[in-house]
Amino acid sequence: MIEVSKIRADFPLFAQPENRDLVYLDSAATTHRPRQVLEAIDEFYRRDNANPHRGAYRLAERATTAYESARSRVAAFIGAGRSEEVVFTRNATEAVNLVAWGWAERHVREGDEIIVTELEHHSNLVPWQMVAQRRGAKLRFLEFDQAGNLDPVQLEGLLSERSRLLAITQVSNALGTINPLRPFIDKAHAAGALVLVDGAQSVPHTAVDVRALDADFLVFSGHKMLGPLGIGVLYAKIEHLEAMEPFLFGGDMISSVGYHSSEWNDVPWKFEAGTQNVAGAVGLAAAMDYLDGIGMEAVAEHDRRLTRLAVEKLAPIDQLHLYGPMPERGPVVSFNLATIHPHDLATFLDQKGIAIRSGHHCAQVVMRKLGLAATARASFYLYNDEQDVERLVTGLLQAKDYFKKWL
Amino acid sequence: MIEVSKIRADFPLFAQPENRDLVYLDSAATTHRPRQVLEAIDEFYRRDNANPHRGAYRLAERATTAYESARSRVAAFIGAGRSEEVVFTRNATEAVNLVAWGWAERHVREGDEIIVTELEHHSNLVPWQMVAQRRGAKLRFLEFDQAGNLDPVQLEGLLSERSRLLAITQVSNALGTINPLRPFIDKAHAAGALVLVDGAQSVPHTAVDVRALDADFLVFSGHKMLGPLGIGVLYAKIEHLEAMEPFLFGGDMISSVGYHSSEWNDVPWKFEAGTQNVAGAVGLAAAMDYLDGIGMEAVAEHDRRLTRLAVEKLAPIDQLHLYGPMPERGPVVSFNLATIHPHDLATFLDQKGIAIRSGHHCAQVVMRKLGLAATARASFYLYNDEQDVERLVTGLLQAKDYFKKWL
Amino acid sequence: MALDELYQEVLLDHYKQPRNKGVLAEPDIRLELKNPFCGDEILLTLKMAEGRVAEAAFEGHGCVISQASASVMTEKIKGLRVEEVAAIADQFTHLVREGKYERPEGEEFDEIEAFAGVCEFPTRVKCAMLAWRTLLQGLKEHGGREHLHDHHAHGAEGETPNRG
Amino acid sequence: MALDELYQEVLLDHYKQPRNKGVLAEPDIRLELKNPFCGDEILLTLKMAEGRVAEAAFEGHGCVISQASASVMTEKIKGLRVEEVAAIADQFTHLVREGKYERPEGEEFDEIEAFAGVCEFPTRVKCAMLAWRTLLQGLKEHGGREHLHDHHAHGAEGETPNRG
Ligand SMILES: Cc1ncc(COP(=O)(O)O)c(C=O)c1O
Ligand SMILES: Cc1ncc(COP(=O)(O)O)c(C=O)c1O
Repeated sequence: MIEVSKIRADFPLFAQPENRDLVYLDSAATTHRPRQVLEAIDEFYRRDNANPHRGAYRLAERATTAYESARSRVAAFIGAGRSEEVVFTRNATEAVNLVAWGWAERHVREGDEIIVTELEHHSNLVPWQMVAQRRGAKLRFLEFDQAGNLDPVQLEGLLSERSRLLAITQVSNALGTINPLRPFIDKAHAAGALVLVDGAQSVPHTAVDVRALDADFLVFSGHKMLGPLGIGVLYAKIEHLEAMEPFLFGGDMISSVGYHSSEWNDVPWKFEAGTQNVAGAVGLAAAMDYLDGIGMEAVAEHDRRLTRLAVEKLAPIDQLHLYGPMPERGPVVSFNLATIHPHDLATFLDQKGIAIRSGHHCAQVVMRKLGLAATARASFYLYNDEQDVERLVTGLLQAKDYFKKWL
Repeated sequence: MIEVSKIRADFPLFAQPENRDLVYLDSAATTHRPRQVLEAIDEFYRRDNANPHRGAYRLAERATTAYESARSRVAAFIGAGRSEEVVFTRNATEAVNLVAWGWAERHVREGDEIIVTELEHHSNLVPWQMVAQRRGAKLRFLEFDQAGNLDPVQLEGLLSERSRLLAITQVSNALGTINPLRPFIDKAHAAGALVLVDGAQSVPHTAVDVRALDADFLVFSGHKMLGPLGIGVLYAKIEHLEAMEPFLFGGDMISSVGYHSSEWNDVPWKFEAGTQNVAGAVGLAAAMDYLDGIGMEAVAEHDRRLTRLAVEKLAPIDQLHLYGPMPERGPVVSFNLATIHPHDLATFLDQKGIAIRSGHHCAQVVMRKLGLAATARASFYLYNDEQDVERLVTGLLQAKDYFKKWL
Repeated sequence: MALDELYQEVLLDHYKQPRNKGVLAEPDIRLELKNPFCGDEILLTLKMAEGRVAEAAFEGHGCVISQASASVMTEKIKGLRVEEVAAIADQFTHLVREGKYERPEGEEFDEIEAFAGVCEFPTRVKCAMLAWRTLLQGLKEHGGREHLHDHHAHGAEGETPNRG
Repeated sequence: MALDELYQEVLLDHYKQPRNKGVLAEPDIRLELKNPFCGDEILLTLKMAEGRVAEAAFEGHGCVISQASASVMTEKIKGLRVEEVAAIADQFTHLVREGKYERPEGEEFDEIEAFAGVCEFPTRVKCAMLAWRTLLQGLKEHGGREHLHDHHAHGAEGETPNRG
């Protein structure tokens, strides 16, 4: 079991005077970083910094090694067969766009269909809207039910020989839905479609094995898993990477440049144009070391336990509406309290030192479907504990009292 | 005048045991960072970290303020009229690609022409090759002369009513050529073409004022100016930004998302998809503070002095061939020594603790034109001093001796 | 408590009984804006007469701050000339951003000053400004100037998931 | 001095008098590879006979390491079966990456072992490997397998700046 007090001691942000009282319940938006990650970044800049792949001197070699070792670290963390299957991007969003421009632009034709789920974050929806528009393809939606769950049988009804891709999140950032991916992926594959898994909310919280999943593409962000901002990952099966075109040109992604035409470098480098965020990659690798040091099983169990507790404590509150599947879900609890607008609720809780998210969570289709404009959302990670849940509950009760006359 | 020993004391990398003896002459590839920048990054993560623009709590507000203040800082540094004209990107390369996808894809038509100079880095050439190919447009090259200079009169010959864009570097990373931009920009504007200035090698070394230049677009990278990796800038006149489409979709760049279509956020945010590198932006702002603390005039003068000294000392070495304009140039000295391949030279110098760059410097058109496969390149910045130049000269003489029998 | 500075009685009144809620028929100005960071929306309709705001109404949903702000605004601008509206909007912006405010004559400004507490809650400034931003943009467009907001419309909103 | 480990006499000999330099006419295998990080190029041509390398030649430019490596390689692989070539290539890779090397019988491996010093210079491993990578890829393609290297060709090389 995770000893939260020991873990919190690793996170300098919680030790700052201005954050002493902070109950941080917005890790689904971004996490904080343990000193081990900050030190890895700093250490890179202080010792090994240079432009990788470019210099024939030792410092450059150290930078190259740092960068490529980080790639191998990421590959190992997600169970990729080879490190060349890992492309570093700016964030999960860019990783989806890389698949949209690099793969879909070549392989999706007029009349083809792309299936996305109604649960998707805008980052795994809007790029497909644009592909559909550019290519004359059709978007089809896998709908979620009352509880926020998807049904593999419904997927069967959507799949056809026109299906090119299924874009599906492993865990919904808005409702917490955990999609058991294998049946969805198998059905998509059986119909000849590829599958892109949005791992932004799953990779940080649970062991993900791309080969066990048989995912064609997996995207996630470093900053949601204790890593730095400015680094994300696209995993893709090597054969798909090799069938993709780059969409960012210049710098290291070429092997040869003439006046009017150029040749590309090998994968994955051909997708990494210009000087890359080496410190970001190094920091992400350090975050993975940190998580593995605790054990992803322990992390998952901790998150599960806190989430279950939160659902248990929130559900009985009068006029509190919980959204999403019960009780098993990712560490995300979306709700509304009476008719208090989530912003007003968030401002109130903030005054009590409790940071929650309010809004559409970049999932407006989910909101639309639920007939909501916004929800309040609390999300948990390994530095949260039972007390944080207690403080949230107390805060909510106080808020209800405070806004009584506004209702 | 710059006191280099005081400056070097700010750079932790030079204090590391493994780098004690280091003469770092590859700042044109990437620079090191003063502790002020590293501390700003660290401080952000330790105190203000959150996902900006997204939370209604104070921590998120601090993150938003940090990010948007960095944008204003950048705007001030380059003389932009308003901070909305600054888009954060991953690096200079991505910034060029944003103009290629966002602007050129809409405004360049079949038969139109894009003028690039033969001096361009691949990052300011390959994106235009691809635009030309996609749009059925033609690339025209502004050639450099024997000395490595461009001629505004030659530009006149290339300009026509078909000209849409001139892509021109302010300082060449391969030859050091400083292009006096105003006449080029004025002529391009007179013909109705816009101008993209590659400031990757100029913004770090000299005061650049986008309004004085009347540049339509300016790109540069943080890591070449003491800032972090993973952050770059596109400056664009607001009217051009507003006439541009985003090419990365998802996350914060939208204002509203439906099932099949979406609406974009305002500029510049509509170009910043997904969670941004806030720490990177904060670090870049700190780098600008650091540079302004010294004074860009002083930095420029220091670089000029060292470069002049290097040219003076290298020119007389027997069988040493210097490339590029003399003596005025950016802080970049490209050369070959006898028939020693630049890689072999770089390995030799590295053994003496001297880090130079060898290769084509991502400027294969320059190499081709000069009939070379590669050059050795030494580049300078504010932490270099006369001693570094002396060590380089001594190292070169030793190299010539060592490789005598190989020639 | 600082919260009470934000949630003043004046706002409560407007929030619970919004003035000018609805959509005017045949408006001279009609503009919908969204707060991209939270999804709050407002639809503003205005009728103009001789360079003055003759009627104003708003429709939308959002938090206390955005709704009360819209309600107060529609009341305050009625009968004013465009320049006067711009001046108040300017004052309001200063008020919610910096807490500073050059109070013009007249008690009709009491209700505007009730938003002074917003400046202590920077994340809520956008909520307070949404209605006013919509207003200013609507007036600008009405004045024949170009669209400021780059509406990227490549389809209709509000569709069902699997049309066609 | 470590440098002497890298720049051994054997390499000097091959660098100054490269063996099998040139381009074979009507080759069975013809492949050009570039080291994307430095621009070094090699054009390898091979003639095959009965599953063996009958003739090998290289053309190109580059540093001491890449040129000497290509020269030594073209000598060593002549007469060998494809599997034997692959085995040597494997050994060579280990050698220049890790300095480890299971020495097969025969003094013809002396010249290969002269590249042992490369492993101390990780930035130069790519130089040593360029010829061998080209060889392996050429053999693979010859064996009917698919292209490994994604050559993105959207035009001809070596043009003048302002054609047409
Ligand atoms: C002139 C010039 N332009 C563009 C770039 C690309 O910069 P980055 O690799 O940071 O994208 C560089 C740096 O290599 C450069 O020197
Ligand atoms: C499910 C999901 N997908 C994608 C993203 C986008 O991640 P990023 O903003 O790091 O690109 C997020 C985070 O907001 C998310 O929760």
